Amino acid sequence: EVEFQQFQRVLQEQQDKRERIIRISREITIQSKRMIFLLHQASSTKFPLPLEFDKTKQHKQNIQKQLGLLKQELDTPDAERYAASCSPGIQEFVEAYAFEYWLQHQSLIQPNDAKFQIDLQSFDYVLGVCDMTGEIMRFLITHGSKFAMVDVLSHVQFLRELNLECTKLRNLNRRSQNDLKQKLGVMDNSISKVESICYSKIL
Amino acid sequence: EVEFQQFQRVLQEQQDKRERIIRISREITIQSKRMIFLLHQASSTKFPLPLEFDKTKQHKQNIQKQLGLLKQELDTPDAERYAASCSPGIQEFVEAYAFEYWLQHQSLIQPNDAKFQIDLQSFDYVLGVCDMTGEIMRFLITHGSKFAMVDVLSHVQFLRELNLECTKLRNLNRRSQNDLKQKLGVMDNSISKVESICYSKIL
Amino acid sequence: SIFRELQAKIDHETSLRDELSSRVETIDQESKVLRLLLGEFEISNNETSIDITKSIEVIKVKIQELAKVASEHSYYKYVNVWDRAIQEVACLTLLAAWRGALQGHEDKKYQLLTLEQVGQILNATLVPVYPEEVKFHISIEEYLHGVLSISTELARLSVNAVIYGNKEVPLKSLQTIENVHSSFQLLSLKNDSLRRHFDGLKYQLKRAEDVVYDMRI
Amino acid sequence: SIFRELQAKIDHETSLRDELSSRVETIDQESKVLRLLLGEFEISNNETSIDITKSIEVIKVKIQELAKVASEHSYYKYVNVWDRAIQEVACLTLLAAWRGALQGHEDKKYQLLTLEQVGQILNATLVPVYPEEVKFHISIEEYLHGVLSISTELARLSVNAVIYGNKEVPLKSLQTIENVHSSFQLLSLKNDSLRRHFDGLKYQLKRAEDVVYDMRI
Amino acid sequence: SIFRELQAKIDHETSLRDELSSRVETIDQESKVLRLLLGEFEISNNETSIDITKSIEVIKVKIQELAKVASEHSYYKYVNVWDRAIQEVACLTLLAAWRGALQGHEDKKYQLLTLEQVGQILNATLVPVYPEEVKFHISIEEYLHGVLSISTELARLSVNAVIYGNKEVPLKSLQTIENVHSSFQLLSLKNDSLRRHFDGLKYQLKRAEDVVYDMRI
Amino acid sequence: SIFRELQAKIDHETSLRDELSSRVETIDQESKVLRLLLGEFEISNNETSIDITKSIEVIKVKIQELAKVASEHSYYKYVNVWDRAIQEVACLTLLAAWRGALQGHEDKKYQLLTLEQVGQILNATLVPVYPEEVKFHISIEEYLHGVLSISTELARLSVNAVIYGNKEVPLKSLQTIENVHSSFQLLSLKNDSLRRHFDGLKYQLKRAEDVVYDMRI
Repeated sequence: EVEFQQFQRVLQEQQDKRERIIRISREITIQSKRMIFLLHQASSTKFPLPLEFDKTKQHKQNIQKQLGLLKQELDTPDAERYAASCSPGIQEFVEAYAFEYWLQHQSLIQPNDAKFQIDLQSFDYVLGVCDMTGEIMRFLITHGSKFAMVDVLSHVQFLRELNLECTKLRNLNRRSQNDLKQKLGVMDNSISKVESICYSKIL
Repeated sequence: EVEFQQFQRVLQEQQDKRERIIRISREITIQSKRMIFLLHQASSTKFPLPLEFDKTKQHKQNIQKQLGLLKQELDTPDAERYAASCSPGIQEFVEAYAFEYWLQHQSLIQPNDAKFQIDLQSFDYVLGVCDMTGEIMRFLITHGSKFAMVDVLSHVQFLRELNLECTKLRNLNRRSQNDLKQKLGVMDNSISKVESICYSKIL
Repeated sequence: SIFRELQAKIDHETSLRDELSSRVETIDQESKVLRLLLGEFEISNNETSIDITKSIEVIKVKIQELAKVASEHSYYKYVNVWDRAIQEVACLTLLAAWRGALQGHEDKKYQLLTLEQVGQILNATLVPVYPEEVKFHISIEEYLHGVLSISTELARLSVNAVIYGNKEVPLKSLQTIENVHSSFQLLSLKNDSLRRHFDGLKYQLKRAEDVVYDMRI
Repeated sequence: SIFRELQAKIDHETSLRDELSSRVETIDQESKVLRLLLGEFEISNNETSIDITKSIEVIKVKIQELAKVASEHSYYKYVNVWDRAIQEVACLTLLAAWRGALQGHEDKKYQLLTLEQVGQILNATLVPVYPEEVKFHISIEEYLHGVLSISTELARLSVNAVIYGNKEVPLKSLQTIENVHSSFQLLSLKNDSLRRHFDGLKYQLKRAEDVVYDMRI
Repeated sequence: SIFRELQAKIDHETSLRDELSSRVETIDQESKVLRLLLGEFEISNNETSIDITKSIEVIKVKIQELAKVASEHSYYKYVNVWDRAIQEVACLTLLAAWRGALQGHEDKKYQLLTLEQVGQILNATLVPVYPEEVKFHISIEEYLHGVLSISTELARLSVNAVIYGNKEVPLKSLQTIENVHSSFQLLSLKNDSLRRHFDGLKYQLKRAEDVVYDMRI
Repeated sequence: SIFRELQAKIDHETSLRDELSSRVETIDQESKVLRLLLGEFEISNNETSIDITKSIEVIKVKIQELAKVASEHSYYKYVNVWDRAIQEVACLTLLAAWRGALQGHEDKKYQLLTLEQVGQILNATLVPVYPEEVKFHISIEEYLHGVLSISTELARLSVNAVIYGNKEVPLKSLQTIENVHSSFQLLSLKNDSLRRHFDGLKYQLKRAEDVVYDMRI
C-alpha cells in the first residue's frame, strides 16, 4: 500500500537518526573514559588536583564538540524520543567532569555548573554522580596509604552522605528506580571497600 | 582401636557379599533379556506360542542355576539386608517368565506358579508383571496388523485390567509406591500406543 | 523462649502438612482408579457405571475428611497441598457426567457440569463453592483446571470411540473442546499455571479436529 | 540543596504520570467492554452494532481527555504510559470496521482502515497522524501493532466462523492476513517490539490457511 | 458466567497485589534510609538519633497503612508480598535498639529486643504478635530472619567500630552473635529459607571473632 | 484373586510399620528432651546430671518396647524405620558419657564409649551387639553414625567452652575428634551414607583445631 511506503520512509529516518545519536553517545563515552584515566594518573602525584590542571583539555574539547552535534540532532520537537539513546554517553561525561571537580574541590559538582556547558537531564546527572563514587573508591584504594586517617574518614563521609541523598530520592518511575537501585548497590560496595582500607590502616 | 578393626572385618564381609549378590542379579538380568528376545522372535511366526516351546530352555537353566547360588547366599538370618541388591534381577526374571506364559496362555502367571521354582517377594512379582506389559505392547505393535480387530481389543482389555488391579493396590510404603507409580506411568503409555494401533487399523 | 515457640510452630506445621498430604494421597489413589474405570466405561458401558458412582462416593467421603481437617486452618496456607488433587477430582467428575456415567446425572451426558454442580456432587454441605470463603472449597481455578484437563481426556476419548465404532463421541468432544477454547480466549489471564494449562488446549483442539476430520473421509 | 530541587522535579513528573495513567486505565476498561461486544457480534450481529459504535464513541471522548492533558507536555517523555492502550484501541477499531460492525463505516467490511482513517474515527481534529508533530497522536508504531493484533483476532475468528457454517469470513480473513504480511515486508524493521510482534504473524497466516484448506475438503 | 467471575477475581487480586506491593515499596525505600542513618550513627552519635527515631516513626505509619489494607484479606494469600520488607524492618529496629539509637529505649543498648518489644515499637495496637492470628502481624519467622540479619550488620559494625577506636562494640557484637548462634543450633529447622539464612550465620560469627582476635593483638 | 492376597500382605506389613513408627516417634521425642538437657549441662553441671540419667533410662525402656515388637519380625525388613532414631540415641549416649553427665559412668568423661558399652547402657540383656544376630540390636553403622555426630557436637562445644573460659573442653574435644578421624581411616567405606557423613568430619576437625589454636595465642 501507499501508506506503508510512507511508513517505511518515516521509520527509516528515525532509525538513521537514532544510529547517529548512538554513535555520538559512544564517542562521548570513549573520551570521558580517557579523561578519567588521565585524572587517575595526574592525581597519583598531586592531590588535590590543581585548579589550573589542563591535561584533559583535548578530551574536553572533543566531548564538547560531540555535545554540539548532539544538540543539533536533538533540535527537533521529538527530541525526547531519543533520550534513552544518548543517556549512556551523558552519564559517562557527568562522571568524568564530576570526578575532576572532586579531585580539585573534594565536593560535589552541581548540575548547573558552568563546566558542563549543557542543560543536563536531572536523572542523567544523578546516575553519573553515582558512577563517580566508584572512581573515588578506586582512587582511595590506590592512594589511601598516603593520607592521614582523618582525611580518609572525611572522604568516606562524603561518599556516605551522597549515598544517603540518592537513597532518599522518591517517586521515581520504575525504570529510573531500577537504574538507581543498581548504582546504589555498587556504591554500598565501594563504601565497604573503603572501610576495609581504613580497618587495615588501623591495625 | 581394636573395636574398629572388628568393624572393618564385619563391614568388609558384608560388602563382599553384597557384591556377589549384585553379580548374580546382573547375570539373571542378562539371561532374562536374552530369553525375552528369543520369545519375540519365536512368537513372530507362531502365536499363541506352543506349550512345548523349548528354545529358551538353555536360558532357563542358567537362570535357575543363578537362583540356586542366590539362595545359598541368602541362607543367613540377615538375608533381608540384601533384598534391594537382588530385586532388579528377580524382576527381570519375572518379566521373562510372565511374558512366555502370556504368549502361551494370554493370561497372567500366578506368583506361586510352579515354573518360577522360587518363593517370590510379592512386590518383585508385581513390578516384574508391570514390566511385562511393555513386552506385550511391543509384540502387538509389531504384529498387530496380522490379528483381527476383536483379538487386539481383547489384548488391550487384558492390559487395562492388569493396570486397574495394580492401581488399586494400597498402603504401600513410600519406596514401593514410587516404584509402582513409575511403572504404571509406563504402562499407561504402552496402552495408549496399542490404542493408536487400533485407531490406525480402523481407518 | 521464642526459639521453643518457633520449634513448636515448625513441628505443628510439619505434622499438619504431613497429615493433609497423606489424606490427599488417598484421594489421588482413588482418582487413579476412577480414571481407569472411566476408561473401561467405553467398552462395558452400564456395568462399570455402578463402580464409577461408588468410586466418586469414596472420593467424596475422603474429601469430606480432608475438608474437616483443612477447615480448622488458614485455607491459603495449605491450599497448595491439595489443589492438584482437587483439580483432578473436578476433571474426573466432569468426565463422568459428560459420559453419562454418573448415576442420577445421566441427563448431563455430553455437557460440562458447572462449578456449583460439581460442588453439589462432591459434597453439598461441606464444600462451599465461592472463593472468598476461607474454608475448604473448590476454587474457580481448580474447577477450570479440571475443565482444561477434561479436554485432554476428551481428545483421547475421541480416538478410542472411533475404535469401538462410536461416531457421536468424537463430534461431541470437538464441540465441547471448542466451547472451552473460545470461552478461555475471552479471558486476560495472568502468566500463571492456568495460562500455561490453557496454552496446551490448542493441541487438544487440533487432536479432536483431526479425529473428526479422519472420520469424515 | 540540589537533591531537594531534583526531588521536586521528580515529584512533579510522577504526579503527571499518575494522572495520565489513571486516564489510560479508564480507556483500558472501556476497551475490555468493546472487546466483549465484538465477541458477541458473531452471534447476534446487528443488535450489538449500536453498542459497539457507542463504545468507540466513549473511547474517543476518553482519548480526547487524555490528549488534552498529554498535549501540554512533551509527547515522547510519557508516550510509554499510553502506547499499549492506544495499540489495543487501534486493534479494536480496525476489527469493528473489518466486521462491518461500525455504524457509518459498513462499507469497510472485510477491509483494514488506514492510519488516517483510524485517526479520524477516534478524533478527527485533535489527533494528528504523523510523528513529526509532537502533540498527542496515534503513532505509526501503535497503528502497526494494532494491525498485527487484528491478524491474531482474524485467525481465531476463522475457526469459530467454520463452526457456525460461515465460509466467507475464513476466506476474507486469509486475504487480509496475507495483505498485512506482504505490506509488512515493505518495512525494514529493527530488532524491536514491532519485529517480534511481526514474527508471530506467520503462525496466524498458517492458521488461517489451514482453516481455508480444511474447509475446501 | 464462571469465566466472567474468574476474570473479576483475577482483576481484583492483581489490583490488590499491586496496591500492597506499592505500599511495601515505600516501606523498603524508607528502610534503606534508616539503614544508612544507622550507619552514620557510628560517627555522629546522638545527632542522628532523632532522624533514626523519626524514620522508624515513618515506617510505623506506613506499616499501619499496609496492615489496614492487608487485614481485610487472607493473611497467607498475600504474606509473600510483604514478608521480606517486614524482616528488614525488624532487623533495623533491633539494630537501632542494640546501638542505643532508639529514643525511649536507650536501656536496650547491646541487647536484642524480643518479638513483643519489636511489635510494640512498630505499633502496639495494630500489629498482633502471634502467628495463629490471620490478620496482619509480625511472624516469628520474620522476627528471626531479622535477628539473623542483624548479625550480619553487627559483624560489619565491628569492623567500623575499630576504625573509630571503639573497642566495646566488637566485643558486644561477638557476644550477641554467639548467643544467636547457640540459640539457633537447638532448633531442628526444616530445609526452608530460615535454615538457609542460618547457614550463613557461621560466616558472620567467624567475621566477628576475627575482629576481636585482631583487636587483642 | 492374587491381587487381593497381595493387598492383604501389604496391609499387614503397613500396619506393622505404622506401629513401629509410632514407637520410634516416642523415642525421638525423648531424644529431643535429652538433647536440650545436655545443652543446659554446660551451665548448671551437676544439677541436670540426674535428669540426663533419667532421660536415658526412659529411652532405654522405650527401646526395649520397640525391640520387643521388632524382634518378632525380620530385623532388616524394617530397620529403616528406626535406624535414624537409634543413631541419635547413640550420639546422645556417647555425648552424655563424654561430658561426664551419665551417673555411674563419670569415669568415662572425655572418652568415647565403645559399641558394646553403648549397648549395655541402653539395654544389657535384650540388645545384642553384633549384626549376625537378627534380633533387634544397635548396628555397627548406627553406632558409627553416632560417633560422627558427636564430633560435630564436640566442635560446637569447644567454641562455647571458650566463652565460659573453659580451656579443658577444647583440648579434649580436639583429641577425641582426632581419634575418631584416625579410627575411621581404618575402615574401607563404600560410597554410602556413612562415607558422606565421614566426609564432613574434616570440617569438624578443622574447627576444633582452630579453637585450640586461637586459645593458645
